[in-house]
Amino acid sequence: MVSVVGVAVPSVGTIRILLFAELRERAGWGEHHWPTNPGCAAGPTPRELWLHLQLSGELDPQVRIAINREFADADTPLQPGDELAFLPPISGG
Amino acid sequence: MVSVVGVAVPSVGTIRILLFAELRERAGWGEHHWPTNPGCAAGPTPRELWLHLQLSGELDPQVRIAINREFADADTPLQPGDELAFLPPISGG
Amino acid sequence: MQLKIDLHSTGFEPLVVLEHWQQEQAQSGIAASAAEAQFIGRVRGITTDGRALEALELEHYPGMTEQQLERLAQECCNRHGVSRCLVQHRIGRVLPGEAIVLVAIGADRRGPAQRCCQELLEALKHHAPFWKREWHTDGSSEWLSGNTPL
Amino acid sequence: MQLKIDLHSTGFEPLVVLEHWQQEQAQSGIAASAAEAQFIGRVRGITTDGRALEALELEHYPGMTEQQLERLAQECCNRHGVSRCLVQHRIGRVLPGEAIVLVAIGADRRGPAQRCCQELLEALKHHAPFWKREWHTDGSSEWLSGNTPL
Repeated sequence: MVSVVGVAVPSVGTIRILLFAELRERAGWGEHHWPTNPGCAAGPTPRELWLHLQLSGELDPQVRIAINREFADADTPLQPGDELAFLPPISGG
Repeated sequence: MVSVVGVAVPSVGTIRILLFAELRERAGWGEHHWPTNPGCAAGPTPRELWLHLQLSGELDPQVRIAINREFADADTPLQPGDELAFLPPISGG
Repeated sequence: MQLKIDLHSTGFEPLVVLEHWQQEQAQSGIAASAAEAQFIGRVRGITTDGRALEALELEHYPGMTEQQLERLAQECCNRHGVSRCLVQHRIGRVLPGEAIVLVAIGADRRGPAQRCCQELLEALKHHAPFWKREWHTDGSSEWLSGNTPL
Repeated sequence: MQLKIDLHSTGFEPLVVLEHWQQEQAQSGIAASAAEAQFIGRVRGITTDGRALEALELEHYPGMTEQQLERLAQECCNRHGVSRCLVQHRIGRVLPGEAIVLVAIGADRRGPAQRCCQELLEALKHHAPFWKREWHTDGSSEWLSGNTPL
């Protein structure tokens, strides 16, 4: 697990993980690169990564998932090079 | 029945009658003063005046009535000094 | 409740009127509304039967129209608990593209502002005495017997 | 469909933006819409728990926020068959009274314009990644966990 500060360096061998707003402040980081296992057919899911990253117990159903900047299901297997974001409840407008 | 052109001269002894838009153009006049009968307790109703003025058969239910610039029922007895208006279907905004 | 209603016998620019209205309020020390819903209606370039429109004529009932607009606005604003209301309406001859009506509602919440703006527009379209006449390019004209569909 | 979406990292004046938008269209020979519905949202002077607000901070997800706004706008405008759509949204530190959001919809009929304006506002409030943090006068702050009630 590599913590990257500042501009992200896309890497085909890793999954870029982003946290926003309250989630970022609680975790103390905004971006991580998670190394993927080249031998593994199916990558980890956002729900699994949430636990691996010890972000706070089970994945809160209020937290939405974006994969490559599209809303996605928390159980979608991730691919190397994917950008995963955990989004706390939205409050725009 | 006195036809008045231009600025209206309010008169306590008469009912001022106004027509608008299509009704005015069909009738060929926009304003009349209808003399009231001092001996009569109850004045004429808008529905009765519509017939007296030969405005076109029975009072069309699409025509709305205003008495003293308030919407009113076609069967309200009018008083001397009242301003009565026959309003064709409204199309504002 | 801040209420401003005007009939314009010549063209008005909705955004300019809105800006003056907001400036007046700012100068009176009234904070801008958290939610403002606005509607601008303009004259279409074609008549209801699809021909080119030369102009629209808007007749009203002097005295009653103003009184009705004020009553409809008061009722609607009270019902929705909004704080500010601006209604501007053209009368006379209006050209294609020109504004006929502007309704702006300021409130503390978006729901009341939007609902009030919508309902007041319908109310004045149906209950404020205005009549539209379409003038065609050949000099003929026709009174409209109602509003365009919602 | 004419669509214009911008994120502003500094203050914007909704009426000025609207005027420029309309001028751009006029210069492109596009006739003004017969019906235009607009909504302006501004920062309240008090926090959700009733204290004085120093500022509101608006965080977003660069790339996804713009993409989502465009998708939500396209979907909503297609569904209602409207012809023009303007969405302006603040990011960064926003002061009480400043505009956060402007949605303007131009259409041929008032119904679609109003409904589209209302629905797009709700859509972006719930599905475009923005997060608000309230800053209090004592320097403390709090992330909001949702929107103000409708």
